[in-house]
Amino acid sequence: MQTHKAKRVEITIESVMETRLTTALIKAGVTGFTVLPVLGGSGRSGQWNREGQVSRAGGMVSVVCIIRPERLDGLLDAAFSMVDRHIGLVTVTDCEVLRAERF
Amino acid sequence: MQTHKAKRVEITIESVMETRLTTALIKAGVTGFTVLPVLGGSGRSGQWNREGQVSRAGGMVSVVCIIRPERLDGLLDAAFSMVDRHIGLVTVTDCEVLRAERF
Amino acid sequence: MQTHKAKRVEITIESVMETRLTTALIKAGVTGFTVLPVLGGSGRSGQWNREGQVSRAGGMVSVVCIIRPERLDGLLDAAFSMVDRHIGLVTVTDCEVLRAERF
Amino acid sequence: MDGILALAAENLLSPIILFFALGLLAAFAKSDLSIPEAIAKGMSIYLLFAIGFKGGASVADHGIDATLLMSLLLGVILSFVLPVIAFVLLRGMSRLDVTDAAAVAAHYGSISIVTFVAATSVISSAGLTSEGYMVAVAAVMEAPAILSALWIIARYGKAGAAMEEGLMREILLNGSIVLLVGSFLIGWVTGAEGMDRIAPFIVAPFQGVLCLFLLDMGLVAGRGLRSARAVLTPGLLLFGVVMPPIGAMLGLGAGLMLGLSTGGVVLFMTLCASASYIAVPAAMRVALPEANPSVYLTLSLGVTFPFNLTLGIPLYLAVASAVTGG
Amino acid sequence: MDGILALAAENLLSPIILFFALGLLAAFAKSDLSIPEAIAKGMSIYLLFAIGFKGGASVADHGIDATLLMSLLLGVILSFVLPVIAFVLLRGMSRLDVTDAAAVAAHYGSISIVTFVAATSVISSAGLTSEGYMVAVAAVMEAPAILSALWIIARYGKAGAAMEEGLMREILLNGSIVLLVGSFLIGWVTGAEGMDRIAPFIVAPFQGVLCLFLLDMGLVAGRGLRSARAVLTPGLLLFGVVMPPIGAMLGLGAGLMLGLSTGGVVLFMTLCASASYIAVPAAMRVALPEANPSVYLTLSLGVTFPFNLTLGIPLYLAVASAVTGG
Amino acid sequence: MDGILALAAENLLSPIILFFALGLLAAFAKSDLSIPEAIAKGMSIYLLFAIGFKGGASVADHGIDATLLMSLLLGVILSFVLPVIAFVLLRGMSRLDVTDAAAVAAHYGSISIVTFVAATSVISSAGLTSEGYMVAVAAVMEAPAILSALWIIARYGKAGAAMEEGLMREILLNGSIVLLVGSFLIGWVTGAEGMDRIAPFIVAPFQGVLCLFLLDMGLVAGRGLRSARAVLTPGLLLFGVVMPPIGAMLGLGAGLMLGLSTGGVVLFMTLCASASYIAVPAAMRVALPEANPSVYLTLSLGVTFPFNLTLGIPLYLAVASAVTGG
Ligand SMILES: Nc1ncnc2c1ncn2[C@@H]1O[C@H](COP(=O)(O)O)[C@@H](O)[C@H]1O
Ligand SMILES: Nc1ncnc2c1ncn2[C@@H]1O[C@H](COP(=O)(O)O)[C@@H](O)[C@H]1O
Ligand SMILES: Nc1ncnc2c1ncn2[C@@H]1O[C@H](COP(=O)(O)O)[C@@H](O)[C@H]1O
Ligand code: NA
Ligand code: NA
Ligand code: NA
Repeated sequence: MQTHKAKRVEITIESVMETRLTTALIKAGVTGFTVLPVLGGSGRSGQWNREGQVSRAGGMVSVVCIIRPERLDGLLDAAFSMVDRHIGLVTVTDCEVLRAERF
Repeated sequence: MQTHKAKRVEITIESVMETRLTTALIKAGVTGFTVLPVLGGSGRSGQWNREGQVSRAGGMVSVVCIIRPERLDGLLDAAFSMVDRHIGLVTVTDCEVLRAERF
Repeated sequence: MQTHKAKRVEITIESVMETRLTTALIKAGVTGFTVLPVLGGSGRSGQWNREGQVSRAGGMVSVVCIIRPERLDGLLDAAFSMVDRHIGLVTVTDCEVLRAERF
Repeated sequence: MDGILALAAENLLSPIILFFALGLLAAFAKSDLSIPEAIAKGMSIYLLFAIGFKGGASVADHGIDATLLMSLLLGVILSFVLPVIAFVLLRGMSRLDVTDAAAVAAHYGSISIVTFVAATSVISSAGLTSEGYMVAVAAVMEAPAILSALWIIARYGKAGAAMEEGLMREILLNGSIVLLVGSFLIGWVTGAEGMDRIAPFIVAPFQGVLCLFLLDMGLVAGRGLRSARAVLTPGLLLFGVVMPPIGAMLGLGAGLMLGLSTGGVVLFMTLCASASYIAVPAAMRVALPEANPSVYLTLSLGVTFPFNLTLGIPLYLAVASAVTGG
Repeated sequence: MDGILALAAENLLSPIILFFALGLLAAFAKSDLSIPEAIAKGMSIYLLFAIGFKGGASVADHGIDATLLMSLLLGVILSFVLPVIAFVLLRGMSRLDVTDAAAVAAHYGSISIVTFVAATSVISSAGLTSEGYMVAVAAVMEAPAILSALWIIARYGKAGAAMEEGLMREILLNGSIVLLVGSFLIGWVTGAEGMDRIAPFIVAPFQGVLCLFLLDMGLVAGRGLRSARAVLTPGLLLFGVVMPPIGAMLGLGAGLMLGLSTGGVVLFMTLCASASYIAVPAAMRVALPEANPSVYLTLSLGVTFPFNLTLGIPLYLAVASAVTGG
Repeated sequence: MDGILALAAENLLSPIILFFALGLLAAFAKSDLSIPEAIAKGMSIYLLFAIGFKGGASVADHGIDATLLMSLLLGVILSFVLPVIAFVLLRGMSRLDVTDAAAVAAHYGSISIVTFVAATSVISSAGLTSEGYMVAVAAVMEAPAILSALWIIARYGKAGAAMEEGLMREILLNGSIVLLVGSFLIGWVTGAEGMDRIAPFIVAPFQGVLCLFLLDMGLVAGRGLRSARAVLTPGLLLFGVVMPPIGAMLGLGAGLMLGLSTGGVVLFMTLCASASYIAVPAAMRVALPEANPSVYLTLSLGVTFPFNLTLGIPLYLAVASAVTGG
């Protein structure tokens, strides 16, 4: 089956920033993304867990974005401007996709 | 530690199609898969969010499948026949696994 | 934008082992991880589904860990000692990260 | 006429309508108010459980009515027929293609159980009762419309809309139907004694849960309307408020033919007037993935549901009262 | 004998049993009916909270019984002893290896709090009361069986089943025990006054919530049975319905020795007869990951739980009534 | 003095406090007891819905009070002023930098609706009533403190704390405020009739739900304290128990000036004394991501919330009773 090279960008960020991030991504020309829930985690700012958050402020989500390689830089700039002051993580992986016309 | 080359296939698809997809995967000889929840997303058919679905029809899941490289084509054919008419996304990444005898 | 090579390790394991795994990871020098929920799956020990678990024993989670390549072996040893007797899956993918100073 | 207006006004100021309106407003204002998915699903399970059980217990109480079977049969027939009327109207009033029009038609042949619940609450406020088995009529009216729509497509549309193997079984055994019918039968079997045991759970707090549930419905409908208003052409909008009274007229005829109580007639009218937004959309995603979900969801949930809730039900009640003299 | 049958029949037609059966049927018929995980967990929290608090309030009301401590002690001893009996039976009746047999045995030494709740509901329907502290007995019987099973393995099985550091603490402080015991103590401390405040939440709606909870249990048990029926050899199946009455007989002896009320004896019998499917499976996944979960879960949840719910509890009630003359 | 102690003791032995303590203990003991996130959010929706509706219905019942508007105004002013006091204290008592101190200050100017709910429950146990519109006062006091804190930073801190576009709207329309105010208005509009319909849902089970909710709060506060005790310097700890009474004194002044009932004065004191842990932390993560969340969450949820719940509220009640002679 015919596949096409693409980049898979995964941005883990505080829930409270989700809308701001996705708005920035759309502005940066991203055509789609998928948001995954995150149960908990650990990092420099300590360990946390979704069960046991009273606050909307707690919690993170993971935003996955598949894009053509040539659009990577624009996306990373947009993502970086978000995670810069905030807690968050950005990873990029090479991948292949079916139906490249969709990206 | 000894690792082995494999492919990580991630299929994001409407929840209502989940059982059909996994049945097709099993028929295509897949030995295992993992289903992850999806909170929301955006694409050509607009933006959506899990909280705020009355309908079973709403919502998507992400099915992750680790397979030996030589089985990739069979799996992609099975996956493609599912996402063809439906909303959905298929990505393939190279990865390494421990305990290759399990795949 | 400047990115840095890293490894993305994904360990799918029974929920009941989550704390033991993350404790082992921290002991192995991992500086952070993210825990994702898993809805269901299928493997050699059969098919299962989160809705329809009475038991805490049921259910799995997926622990994602981004590390510098040189730390991979220590992490895999720690992970392997956990999944060895237990149900579980370990995959490793190459990736790039922003802000490498954090890992 | 005055009576209708008074009735409509009273209905509009009931807590359930006001909470629905609060949800709509919060969605339009882009508030982040939301009910967790699990809680919303939990409340809908509660409502189905309660309404089913109460229906069954009421049948146990009043005995089987000779018209029970006839009501079920008429319900099935109407669910088959309504999509055809809806399809014809849609092709005339809008520019939807055959697939989209058939998909929308399926929704209007089927029913909305929450609209039904709201109607039971309105008729009981008006001091009326109804036949307990109307719950069973609601259940049998869920699925036939889907078959109708697929038949329409097979007849007028492109090929490829064949009924997928297993889909019919899936529709008939979907969770809502199983829970509603199961609770109905259990309520019937255990009767007054069973009712005594669980009444504090399913009777007293019912209205309160319904308020919260409608708050969520308002949020969902409002968000849907906001993001999908582009699909709402004037023709479609008109269809969304014209089709319910047409359905209701057929329901009125059926109810009178069966000799139902005034309350029962109102419920039959409401069933025919309401449009599905749970079972049918799911079936359409499987059987007709080409049909555009924002069209059918926006119409049934964003237009017809609020219409029935606010104006429709009081109207049906007024008409039924006038006609039956009840 | 007639009395037992009448009792069993009446029990079989109670809403809680019928909803359990509805869940089983829906699962067998592959309906997609399901209760969200969070709601199911929420209901189990409610049940533990309510049953614990009511037990404590009842102790506050009736005063501390001289037999309280003795009951706790006997409970612990029985939880240690029952796995040994179960293990011997299993090795005789089935072809399970030492590890699997010990894992199953641990489940039968421990208890199922939902079975206990169902029994309290049956005895109160029969007009009986029971000692409030039976809730505390239930709590102390959860864990010892796990130690027993690990000892069996250390003695008869391969090495490697050492008690992992921290596991015992985890078992003793698992959420269910903490909530049950905590609510019991708070009910005790706040007594009738506390009860007055929260009775409308924990008493009146209790039976209704229990119905929904058992619906979920039926769904889960049914899905488990469907996917794991292969592991159910005739020998295992037999064990699943023979072990409960054996346990119940020991519980009867203990209850009589302690001089408990008829209701209390029934509850003690039920505790001994029931098998865990929450705390013990979790502990087994950590301590004995080699043991096959589908064996122990299918047996305790798919066979013994329904057996106790439908036939077991009325049987224990009949026997206890006959023996105590209550 | 004796009266205060008796009151505090009685309060400490009420079920809601004991369940909060159970949660704290379970967290300290590292039990895995937890309430699913969706259930916790569901319960907080229930509490806001109930408290808002009851407040509105009570306003409908007693008529609009001339002091309603003045109360709202004073609430807004206090919410603006309190952060300044808190900021000055913090800079004196602790070594927090300007950003962290301003972030903490914002929490203490805003309010905790659960503390408010607990106070209504204490005053009603004491046989007192209060002005229904205190709920509205609570709502208007949520947001101003955030502006205050941002102003402090703009004045004394580094640049970069500009109010992000859209944030103010987000704060004013956050789910809690919309639900609370919406329910209040609906309660007001539907009055006694609406209340009759949903009272069995929002009145009778209220205390029971509050117990479970406080159990969860105890778990969360306990886990927060365990993992963040390092940030709690003696100075901060002292601030966490000294600031509430200071706030309460201002609230007392306001309440007396307005001529509120004794119950109303207690509620005003409680609002001023309580610190936000839902709305403000979320706003701070957006507006001041540099501020350390473990400092402000640990202080408001781990120190001030338990202080108010156990000692603070009875103290405010005693003082208000003494001063108003109520
Ligand atoms: N190395 C890592 N691998 C995976 N996730 C991480 C890693 N570091 C941080 N995270 C995630 O990012 C969140 C915030 O990290 P931090 O800013 O370091 O506290 C953590 O709670 C984790 O969910
Ligand atoms: N480029 C993308 N990257 C990640 N997820 C995507 C992307 N495009 C679409 N999706 C996901 O697939 C769903 C359907 O996409 P579409 O069919 O384009 O509407 C979206 O709601 C997203 O969850
Ligand atoms: N090939 C695979 N790809 C993705 N996930 C898998 C795979 N095999 C197993 N899993 C996951 O690991 C769990 C346990 O696998 P197993 O030990 O083979 O029963 C399954 O329930 C799946 O969630
Ligand atoms: Na209809
Ligand atoms: Na037992
Ligand atoms: Na305050």
